[in-house]
Amino acid sequence: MDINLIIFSGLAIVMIVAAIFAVTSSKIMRATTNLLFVLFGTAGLYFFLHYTFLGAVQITVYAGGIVVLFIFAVLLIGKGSVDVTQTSLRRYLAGMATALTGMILTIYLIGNTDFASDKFNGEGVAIKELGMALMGTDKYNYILPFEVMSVLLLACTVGAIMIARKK
Amino acid sequence: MNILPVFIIIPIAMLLALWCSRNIRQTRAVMVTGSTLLLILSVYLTIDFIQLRNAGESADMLYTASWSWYEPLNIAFSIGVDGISVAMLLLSSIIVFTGTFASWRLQPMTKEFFLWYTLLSLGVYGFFISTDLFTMFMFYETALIPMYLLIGVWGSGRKEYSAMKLTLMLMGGSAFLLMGILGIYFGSGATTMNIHEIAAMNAIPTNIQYIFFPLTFIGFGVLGALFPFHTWSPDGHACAPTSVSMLHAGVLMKLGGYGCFRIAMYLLPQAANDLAWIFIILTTISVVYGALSAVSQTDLKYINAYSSVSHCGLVLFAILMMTKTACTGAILQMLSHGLMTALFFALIGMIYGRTHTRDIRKMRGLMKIMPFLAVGYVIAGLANLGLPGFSGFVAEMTIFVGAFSVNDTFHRAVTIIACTSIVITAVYILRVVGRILYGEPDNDEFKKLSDATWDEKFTVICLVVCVAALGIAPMWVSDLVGSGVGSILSNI
Amino acid sequence: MSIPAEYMLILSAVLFFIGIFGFFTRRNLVSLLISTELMLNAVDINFAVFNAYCRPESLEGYVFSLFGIGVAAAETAVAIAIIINVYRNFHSIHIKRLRDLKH
Amino acid sequence: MEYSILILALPLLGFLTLALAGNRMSHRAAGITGTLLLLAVTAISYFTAADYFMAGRDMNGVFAETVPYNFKWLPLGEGLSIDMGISLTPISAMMLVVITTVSLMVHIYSLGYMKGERGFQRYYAFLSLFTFSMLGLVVATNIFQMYIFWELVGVSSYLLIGFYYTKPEAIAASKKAFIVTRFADLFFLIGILIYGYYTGTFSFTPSEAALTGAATVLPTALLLMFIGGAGKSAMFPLHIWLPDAMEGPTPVSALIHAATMVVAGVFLVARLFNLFIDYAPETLHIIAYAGAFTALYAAVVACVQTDIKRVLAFSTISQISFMMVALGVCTGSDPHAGGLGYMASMFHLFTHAMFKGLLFLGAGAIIHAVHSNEKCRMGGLRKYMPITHITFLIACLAIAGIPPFSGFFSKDEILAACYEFSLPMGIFMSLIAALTAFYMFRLYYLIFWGKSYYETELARYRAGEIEAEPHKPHEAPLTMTLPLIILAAITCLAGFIPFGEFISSNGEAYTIHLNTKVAVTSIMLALAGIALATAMYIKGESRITVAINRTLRKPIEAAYHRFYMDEAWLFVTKKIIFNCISRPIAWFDRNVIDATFDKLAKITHKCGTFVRPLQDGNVQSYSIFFLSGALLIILILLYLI
Repeated sequence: MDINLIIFSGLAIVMIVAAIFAVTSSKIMRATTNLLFVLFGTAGLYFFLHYTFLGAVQITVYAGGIVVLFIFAVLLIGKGSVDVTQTSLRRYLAGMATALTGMILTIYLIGNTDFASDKFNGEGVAIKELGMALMGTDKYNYILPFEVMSVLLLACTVGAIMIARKK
Repeated sequence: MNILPVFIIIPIAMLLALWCSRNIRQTRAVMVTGSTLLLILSVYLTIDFIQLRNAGESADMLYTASWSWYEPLNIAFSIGVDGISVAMLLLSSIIVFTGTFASWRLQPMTKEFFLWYTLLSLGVYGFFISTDLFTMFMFYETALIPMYLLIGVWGSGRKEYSAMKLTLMLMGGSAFLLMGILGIYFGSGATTMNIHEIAAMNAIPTNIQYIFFPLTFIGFGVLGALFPFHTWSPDGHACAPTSVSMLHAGVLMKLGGYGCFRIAMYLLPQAANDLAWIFIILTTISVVYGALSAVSQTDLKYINAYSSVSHCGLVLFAILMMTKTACTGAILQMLSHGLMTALFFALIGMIYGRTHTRDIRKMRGLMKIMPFLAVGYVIAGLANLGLPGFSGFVAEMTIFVGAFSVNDTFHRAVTIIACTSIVITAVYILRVVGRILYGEPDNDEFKKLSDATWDEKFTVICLVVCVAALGIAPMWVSDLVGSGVGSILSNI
Repeated sequence: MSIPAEYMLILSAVLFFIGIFGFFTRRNLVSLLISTELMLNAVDINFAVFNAYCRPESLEGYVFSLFGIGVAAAETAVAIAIIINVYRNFHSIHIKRLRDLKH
Repeated sequence: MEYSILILALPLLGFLTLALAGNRMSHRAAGITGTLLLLAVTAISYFTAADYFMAGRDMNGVFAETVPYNFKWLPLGEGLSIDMGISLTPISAMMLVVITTVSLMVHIYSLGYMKGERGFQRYYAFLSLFTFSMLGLVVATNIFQMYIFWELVGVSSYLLIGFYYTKPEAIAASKKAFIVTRFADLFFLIGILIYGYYTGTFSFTPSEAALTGAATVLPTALLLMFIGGAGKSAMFPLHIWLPDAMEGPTPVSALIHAATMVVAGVFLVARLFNLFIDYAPETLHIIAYAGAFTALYAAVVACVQTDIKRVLAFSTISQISFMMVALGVCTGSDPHAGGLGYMASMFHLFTHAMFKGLLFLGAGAIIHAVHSNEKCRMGGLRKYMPITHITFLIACLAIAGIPPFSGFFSKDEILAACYEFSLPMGIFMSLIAALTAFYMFRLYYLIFWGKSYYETELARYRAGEIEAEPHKPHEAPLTMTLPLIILAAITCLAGFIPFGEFISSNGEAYTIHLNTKVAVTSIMLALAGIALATAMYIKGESRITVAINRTLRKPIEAAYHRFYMDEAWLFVTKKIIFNCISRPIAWFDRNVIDATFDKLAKITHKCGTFVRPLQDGNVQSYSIFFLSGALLIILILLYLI
């Protein structure tokens, strides 16, 4: 058995369990922590793909930034951070059923589809290449989205401040 | 120059002018000018039409024209009139004209009232001049919708309920109608929505006709107060303001009969022949049932509404007999009922405006208090129960003679049953007259009430003159509609 | 020897539907946000996986994931700002109480 | 005879003038306008009749039908059309004379009788309308025109009976009259429809071929038309409106319920006589039996009524039935062989119109004098009202059938016709004639003889038993007595008119000859009736009367209540039709049909309420539905692919 597969399986199990805890835990702090595990796991997956830069971004932005935001939010909210009332059983079951159906269906589809996914070369992406692509103006270059992203982030920052600001 | 579009242009101009009018004087001026113009126009049209016919114009439809306005679905604004539509246009003009005077003192929001009122008449005129299925349906809807607001806002009693009920039931009818129209259009495989061209093709398969004839007939029949789809009529009429009742009973209910004849029967002839018996039974029930219900009502407007059910039932009844005489009678009955009911509702409105009750048990001796209105009421009553010399008699007799000439036991039997309505009509009319007009006035408050004002007198006199004119000289109308009826019947 | 792409895809699908389940059943705004993050994350994984396995020579999936992370960050920032504000006004972030916008 | 249009035009003009401008006229002006117009109409009618009869017989020895006017009023397609016009036949000429004469008398009489009444102008307007419609009825060129005017007659009588519109009884009576006759008219209409369809025309005289084709349905059609006639002519059981109609002003009763409207049914049958004889002799006999029964019924009821106008009303019913019987007993169209009844009937119609008009007008004068209809307020009036007394007596003798008054001659012909038909019928009718003499003289004695109510009251007043001085009866003014005198004169002389010269069943001249046996019998019976009445009532109610009253209390009570016919009708109309049909239908309409639609609306509303939670604004729910939907679609697609 391939060592990669074993690591992957371990990672997958951790991620799934953490995700389940993340959505079922009644304490938000715990949920956030579990989310953090999932995010780390995702970064691990990126490493598997040799997308190291992506993995790094995942860890810094997601795990480092977003989760911190969550934690701040939870701290600020305080007692509201406990999800006291559980949803009604009916909706619980409905949600469960829908999600399971969807999941099974998707897995079924994935299993039955030929993605022509045999071109994996394990080389990853060179940072230079990535930098050229992000800043380039040619075909398959992403200067415009990149700039739009930056504007968006700016807008979000300003917006978040505006919203959260006390009157 | 085709003058028919003027029937649309004038109401639109009126709408604009009303929109701009600043006070009640201007509003009234616009209404009087507009409705007078319409009246003059329809009188001119009638005369011109008769002259053209006398000059030998033998086409089914005169003044025809067509403008395409939505090519992909072959929808066109095609217009044209035959004797029936001319008569109906004349009727509408008279009612719109008198209705204006009947709501002379209407408060509040006079301008808005007249806006909707004009929109309603726009729909009516448009319906009568159109020869295109879709355009007809569009105008039909235009005529129905303002009804909701007119009753719901300016009505009395349980107005919201009644307005809602009326609108819903009529809209239900429209839904059937729309299905019917689509069925006709697609069933015939036509590349036009013009009814005459569809009729000329005569290409609708019989089994499709069987489905869509009932739909179309019921669709229009709801408006024509076909049993058992008539229950909007009592409530709707009872709550509607005077001129709306007039217009509704006088003209709008005629749209039903007209549509049944012009669309349902004309375009779906085989089904009409084969399925007529079902509707004959229903209409016979309408006729007798409406009259019997009227006997035990205590609200003046309910009595009249049920009476309308009975009389409009007679219209549909006659149409279904499919003889020329009966159908001519049906058109005469539409005219006659339109005028008489308008007169009745006008009078009831005027009486109600004074006594603030329509309960016949609470009124007595009005003859002494308001002689003009009372005499008008007696005349309307006598006209309604078919007194010779008024229009009702002519129409009913034509219908009965025509219906009786269908030579089989079923038709004979239903004709005789329908005949009994003339006795029942006498009962409920005389009951009301005896109850509220005769006797000594016993309510002291009523003794102070005044008689009709000039505008009310004008309304009543206009209508009485029309009713009497139609009753004394029916031959010209009968000739006028005869040709139209003939050409439609030849297709059935 | 690499892991088959399907495994990755299945993993991401499972994560996605867990996120969906959470979104359906949780009653707390922050929990909803967490579920959303899970779903976004699953999507990012898919982008990366498809890029790596199907078209390794190009960068679309990669860049998309990158942007996805950026957008997620922005969205979370705004969302949390809103949540805090809501909490300040309602003293709760329980969605059942937040019905003022409905009417 | 183009001028004959004036016969219809003038009364109509009178009606329109008085109806539209009446309120601006003084009473006097209105009355005089109406009367003068009618005078002109009367003159023209007389002239027309004279002209018609003077024109002489045609080659067949009959007075041919003359049609000065006829135009198509309303074409009905398929060859049928309703025509309007003026047609003169012997009987319509005769009717013109009768109607205008009686109407003129009533017009003049009303000048005095109605003086000072509220709505005087309206009264004259209605009289003109009535005269117009009645004249239109008799000159009708076809059955449909007749029906049209028939309806107009109904309406104008409705208006006249309900003239005192503040009196509840008058309102009820007018309503009843209209509805009952309308009910009968329904049958008339159906009869006309059948007739029109099968013969292809509304004419009174369709072609031979058309008649042969319609021979099978003619009896039905004619019977139905007769029912219509029975309604107007107050035949049992449709007679109930007539006694009540006495609520109208008395001159109106004289005009409508004695001389004109009520004979419309007789006129109808007479106008259709040829059809009856040729195609439906059986129907004629039905008419005869119906008439005979009505005659008996009405005569019996008349014997015990206390309201003098009611007595006259029932006497009218009885006399009309005589005319009907006379028509009904005809078996052929030759007056010498079975057709005598036709002439007799018309003759009786003529004489009866005069003397019954006289009786009613006399009764009006009496009521005018004592201000009551009840016999107990009368008695001994002969001293106070000599002219009325004499004229009333003449009329009573005429109706009782005493020569030389007109009633004798006409009634004798009727009885002769009855004997010709069958002996039982003859005897039956003779007995009713005797009964007629009895009740008329009972009435006469009760009014003019016996103890005077006025004197009794006066005595009591003098003795201080009552406060108010009683009103002294007085003779009527000249406007009222003049018509009485004229009618009395006609009644005395009319019997000697050679009526058969003008009118007979086949149109040929027929010389009236008295059948001695019948005449003697009927005179004896009439005298016996009068003698009995004299014995019983000359001094008020004698001991015999009281004794009879006591022994026959139950039957008399029943007869007084007209054998409960009104109650029976009331039961049918009120209880059955109104309460058991109309009410339930109204209820059904509100609570079943309407409720169904309301329920539909409610169900729609319920459905709306049911699906409303799906749109509750909860994003979670939305998303569940969204996802489920999407999954469903995917599943379906998968299944399809």
